[in-house]
Amino acid sequence: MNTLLIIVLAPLVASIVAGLFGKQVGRAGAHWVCILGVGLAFVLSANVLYGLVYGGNPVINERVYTWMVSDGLHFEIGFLIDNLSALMMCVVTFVSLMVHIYTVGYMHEDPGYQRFFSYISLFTFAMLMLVMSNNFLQLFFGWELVGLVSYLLIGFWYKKPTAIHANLKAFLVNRVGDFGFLLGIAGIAYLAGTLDYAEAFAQAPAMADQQMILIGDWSWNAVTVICVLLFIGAMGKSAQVPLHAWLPDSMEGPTPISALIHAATMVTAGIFMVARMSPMFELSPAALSFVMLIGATTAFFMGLLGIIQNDIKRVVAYSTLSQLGYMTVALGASAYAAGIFHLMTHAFFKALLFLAAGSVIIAMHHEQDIRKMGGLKKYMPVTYWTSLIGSLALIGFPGMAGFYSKDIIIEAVHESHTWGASIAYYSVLIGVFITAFYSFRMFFLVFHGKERMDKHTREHLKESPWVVTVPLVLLAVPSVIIGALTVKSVIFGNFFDDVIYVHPSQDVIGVISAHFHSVLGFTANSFKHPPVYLAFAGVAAAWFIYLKRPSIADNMAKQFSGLYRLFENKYYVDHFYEKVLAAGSRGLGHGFWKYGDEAIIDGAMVNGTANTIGRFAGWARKLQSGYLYRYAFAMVIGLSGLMGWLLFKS
Amino acid sequence: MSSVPLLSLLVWLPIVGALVVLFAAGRNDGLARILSLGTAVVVFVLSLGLYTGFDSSTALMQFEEITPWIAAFNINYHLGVDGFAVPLILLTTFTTVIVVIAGWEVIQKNVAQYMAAFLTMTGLMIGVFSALDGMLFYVFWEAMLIPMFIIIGVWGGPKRVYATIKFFLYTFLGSVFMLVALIYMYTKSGSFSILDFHMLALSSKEQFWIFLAFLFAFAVKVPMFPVHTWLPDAHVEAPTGGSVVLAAIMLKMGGYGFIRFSLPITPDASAQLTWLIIAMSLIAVVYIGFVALVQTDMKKLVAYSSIAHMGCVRRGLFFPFIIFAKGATGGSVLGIEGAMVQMISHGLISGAMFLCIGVLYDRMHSRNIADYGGVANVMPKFAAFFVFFAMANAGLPGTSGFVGEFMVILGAFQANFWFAFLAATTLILGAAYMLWMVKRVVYGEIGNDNVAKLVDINRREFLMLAILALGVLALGLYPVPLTEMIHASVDNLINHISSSKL
Amino acid sequence: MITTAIFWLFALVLVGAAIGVVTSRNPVYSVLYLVLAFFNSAVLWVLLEAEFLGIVLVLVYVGAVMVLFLFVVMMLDVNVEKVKEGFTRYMPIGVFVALTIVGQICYVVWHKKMGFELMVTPAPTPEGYSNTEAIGEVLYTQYVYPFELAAVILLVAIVAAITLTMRKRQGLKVQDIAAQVAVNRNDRVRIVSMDVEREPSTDGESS
Amino acid sequence: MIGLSHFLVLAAILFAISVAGIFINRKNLIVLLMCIELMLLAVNFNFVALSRYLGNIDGQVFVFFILTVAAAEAAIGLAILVVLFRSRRTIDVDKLDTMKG
Repeated sequence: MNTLLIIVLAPLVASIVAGLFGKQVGRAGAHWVCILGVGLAFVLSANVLYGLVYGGNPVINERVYTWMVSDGLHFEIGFLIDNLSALMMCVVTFVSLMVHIYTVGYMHEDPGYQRFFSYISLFTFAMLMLVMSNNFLQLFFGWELVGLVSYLLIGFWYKKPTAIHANLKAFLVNRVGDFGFLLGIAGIAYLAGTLDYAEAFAQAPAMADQQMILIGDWSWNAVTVICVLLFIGAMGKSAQVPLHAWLPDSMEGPTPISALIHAATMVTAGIFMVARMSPMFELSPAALSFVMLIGATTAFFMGLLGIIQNDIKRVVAYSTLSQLGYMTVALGASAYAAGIFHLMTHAFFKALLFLAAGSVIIAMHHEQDIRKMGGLKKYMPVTYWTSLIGSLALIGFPGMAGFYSKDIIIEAVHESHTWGASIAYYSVLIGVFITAFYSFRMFFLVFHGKERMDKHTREHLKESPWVVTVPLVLLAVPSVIIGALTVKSVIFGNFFDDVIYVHPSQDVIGVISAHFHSVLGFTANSFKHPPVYLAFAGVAAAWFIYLKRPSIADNMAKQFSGLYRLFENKYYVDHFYEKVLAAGSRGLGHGFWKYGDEAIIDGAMVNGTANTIGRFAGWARKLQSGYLYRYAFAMVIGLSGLMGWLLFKS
Repeated sequence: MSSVPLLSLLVWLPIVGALVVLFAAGRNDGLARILSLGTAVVVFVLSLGLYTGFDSSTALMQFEEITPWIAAFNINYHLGVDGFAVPLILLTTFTTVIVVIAGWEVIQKNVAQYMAAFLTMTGLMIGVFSALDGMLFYVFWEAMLIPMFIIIGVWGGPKRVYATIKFFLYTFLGSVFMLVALIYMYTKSGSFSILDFHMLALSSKEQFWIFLAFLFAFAVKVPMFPVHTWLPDAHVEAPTGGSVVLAAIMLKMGGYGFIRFSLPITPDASAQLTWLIIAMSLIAVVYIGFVALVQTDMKKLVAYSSIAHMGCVRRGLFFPFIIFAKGATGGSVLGIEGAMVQMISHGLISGAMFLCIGVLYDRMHSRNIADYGGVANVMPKFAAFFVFFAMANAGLPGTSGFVGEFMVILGAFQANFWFAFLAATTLILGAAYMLWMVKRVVYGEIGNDNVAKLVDINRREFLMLAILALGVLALGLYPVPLTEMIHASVDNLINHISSSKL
Repeated sequence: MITTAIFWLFALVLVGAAIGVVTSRNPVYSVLYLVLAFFNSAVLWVLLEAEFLGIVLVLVYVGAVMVLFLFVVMMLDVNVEKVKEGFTRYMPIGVFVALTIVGQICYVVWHKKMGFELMVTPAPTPEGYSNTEAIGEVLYTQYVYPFELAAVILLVAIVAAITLTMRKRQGLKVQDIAAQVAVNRNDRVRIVSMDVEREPSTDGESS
Repeated sequence: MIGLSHFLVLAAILFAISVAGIFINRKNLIVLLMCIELMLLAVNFNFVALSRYLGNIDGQVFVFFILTVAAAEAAIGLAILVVLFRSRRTIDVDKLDTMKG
């Protein structure tokens, strides 16, 4: 228990020290305290995982303190440490530690150095709270807190208009997701009467029969409603279509952030959450289909956009979107383990790619346009080789980390019978080609070919300092081996047996594992299936178009100008959000304010009453003409009227 | 219970203090400030006695004091508190300290009078929260308007006359109906005691009209759509301290009124008219949210956000009736407790927001969002607080703003999915208008030369914002002390209102 | 039957005179019509055996008040032509209201019959009965305080009328007796201390 | 036979004529004052007649007081009129609207 508290609190304390006492501890003090804090968390997390997997330690499910009790509902802060959360803890703290070290080099000239360290340590804390939670309340806490840190970090360079636009957008889009998520939690509290995972899941089968009346007599299966709501939260955080728009923009933040938050950890929170909720999702095929279709859409269409991006970070960002789509597809196919596995491998190689991109950006003096790069291979060997490893891992080159996870997902979707599985299968299959194409397009444009940068930049090109390259190398290692090393136990072993519940009829992993004999055999076997060839084809196509015959690219852009424009404008989704939703809200607000509040309520009702009284008084004032005889008339007429009334009354 | 008449002391000490400040230090500004701060702190410390001496296991009134006042009409000077009143009284005394600190250097004109007005108001507001006699309540309720009227009217902005008159007429109109209801119930029961009113048997028609009369009074205070328009005007024109008290405490009176009067006295009418309140508050969430989005004046924006947040309080208080109508009770406690927590939390957060805007206004003399930009460059400490409170206002978990809203949404889901759905849109809208403002005010390049000349907050400002920030965090991370205190009272109230009076 | 004849005669003249008051173009004629109306009324009052009031009406009203009216009318130079402007314009409403009132009262008197028809004409008072004495007996006993009050009202009216109309003309030389009486020595004599003049030799005796 | 009703109706006619007079005369304050006198006369008529028919002398005392007050009123009214004329050179009722609210 104390170990767990230290894991969580070490980054928090480090964050507070760096944030509130940044001036006192200085720059070096700030980064040391944060690195130590996160390092401690990593070491202890690794220990916890080791203890669970090899030491035979029992699953921990403990309460730290009771946050509140109301209406019989216990709101608690507590930890649930099983294989899933321990794995996540290790991934989070490891990537975070790498990013911390990398940041020392990447940010060393920035005036907000301490602030930055404080933020990323705070993020580590929040992410740990999220993954270690044993109840929905704390999950939501962590969920929102990572959103907050993400907001702060995207807007880290708060003078940049694009950055502060992006962070607002990110937060709001995430809020839309959180909106669904919160409703989902409320639904669980309603149906299960508890917010504790274990208790809620225990009641899940009972909930499966309940209906929830939405409008009139139109009722839905309660679990489906809740799962869809929860998944909306995941869509926000994990940037699934249509709540994906914030992620490419979030690249306005510093590169370490893109690596840590917007590639490796935070965006995968949605995947983690769905995997965590597997006992609920399994009960609702409709929700699973929904998940799978959303994932397939994201995987395919966002990958396409990666092809035409010219900003080095955006290419990686779109590939992240696409890979998140893969994970989501896996969840939809009930292959939760595959999703989590891909999450883990992706965390390593995507962080690696981002950090490598950052390294390139440092060398290029913060130039991010790949059209102005080229031939960097000879200047930056470490970055080159690590990037190559990252890219190969990403496209699923046999033997690399990404290969196993991605291949299993594709297999799983192939085996799945969930409604929509065939569409998803073709989406992810073509997605492999696209992934390979854009990854190597970027790779070739950056590291090979003509040197298109200006002279001044070229003269200053050099390999990044060790604080940058060491994390690259440290991340490259797992990017290569982690897949082969762990695939057997994580996917085909019993690693997730106690954590993830899969309905026997949907157990696609079980189907695949029937064919699994050894890692080597699996690798060899993959050559019988199309994905590997598609990946090679993608690389070859990229090589041909961008290195061999660069003119083809331009021709194609002209040939398919309509399509090109569609891609360039990101399917006009951002336009829709900005022009229709944002502007519409403002217009609506303006209308309500000017017409509702000012014209109707204040104008007609409030001041209107006052004016009516004033007008009436003005009219009555005229009676007070000052002519005595008129008063006399009034009296006389009144008198005769009164008399008449008295007379005729009886 | 205790031999010291603590409540009387809390009510009258600030008023006596105000008189002392007024007469002893009428011309000496420094002395006036110190005396006021002293009084405020003493009152706050005394009010802590309520917390320590409070027995949270019972819903009975505590610290009761009763003396005949106007014997002919059976009107008593009857004070007492339960779990609903104590947190609000603590909030009041706490806010007073903050307000006195906030006005320290800012107010240069008639300092003693300014401070005296606030102290008087504190006493009267504590009176409202602790009165158990209908007539006494009414007297405090009305008297409280006077200092506020003076504060806005004397130390307010350029359009203060319009704002004060609007404020006064709105609230006064509402409370006149309340008086009628009180007198009617007196004729029925022969007593003005609120506790007797609770037990008073009323026919459904009587309840209907009494409920409407109270609704008028409280809806204006809360303020409920569509009688909310006085609030933005009053806020904009009020001095910072006035805005803080207005937002932090005065708005809570409406909520408190619902809890103390409407719900227990007319449970059947409340159930009957719940749809109205809920509909209005749901309209308010969306409507007010959109209106807040386009405000160009920071204070107006926060004022509108206050309206939206108080809408959450109303929902929390009234949707239990929908749950009762389904024959269940689960979730109703969440609603009412959530409403209470939301009131306290909103007191802290909106107060802090207004203080932040006050800090900017003191330096630039503008509340216009367009006049700012890039404040973070020159005022980093301030920016941190500003972003923090904006986030708290948008209901970020870990801050107090989340707790109440969370409870209410959780409870509302048990009443009806769509209530929860619409209520939860506040998550999006609240974040949208707060953060858009943050973006335009705090972030970006330095907007203009005036911004470039800004200096960061001084120690006094840091102190008051830090205290509030700690309060907001503490309540967000560990709300148990608060919820424990109101538990018994909520249970009692639920018991009371879930059974029909007919 | 003679009383009937008298009543009708004087009543008709009275009504005619009243119409004359409101319709004549010249205010002087109006006043004279009014005088006529008062005379007729006085006769009718005598018919009702209110001799004292009849006499008082003639003496006080015709003798004093109407003369006052006449004075004022003649004193003020009123443009006769303009005075009657709008006469016809307001005629219809005037006549309408008048007829309404008459109709209403007639309705009360004749239609509703509030017991008026039962009031038979009382017998004439016996010989030696003095109406004046009867009034005096009540007036100085039962109504003595109102009587005093009436006297005060008259006094106030006199004072008021005088104050209102009194005019202080500028430049008029008037003795202010109060000021004369209130004078004291210091207002008139001033003692000045001054130095003794030099040149004693030529002073006094030489002239 | 002349009865009470004759006198009452006569008084009513007098009263109505004076009311009409007030309506009709817009330009001359003096005529208005005279109309008021006429009205009082009509009222007095009622008092006298009823006093006679009810055999109660109090009515006549009342008339006596009315005459007193009417005289006072006429005196003051005329005085005001004179002052008014002096300051405004007119007694046109339509121009006397300084009391306008």
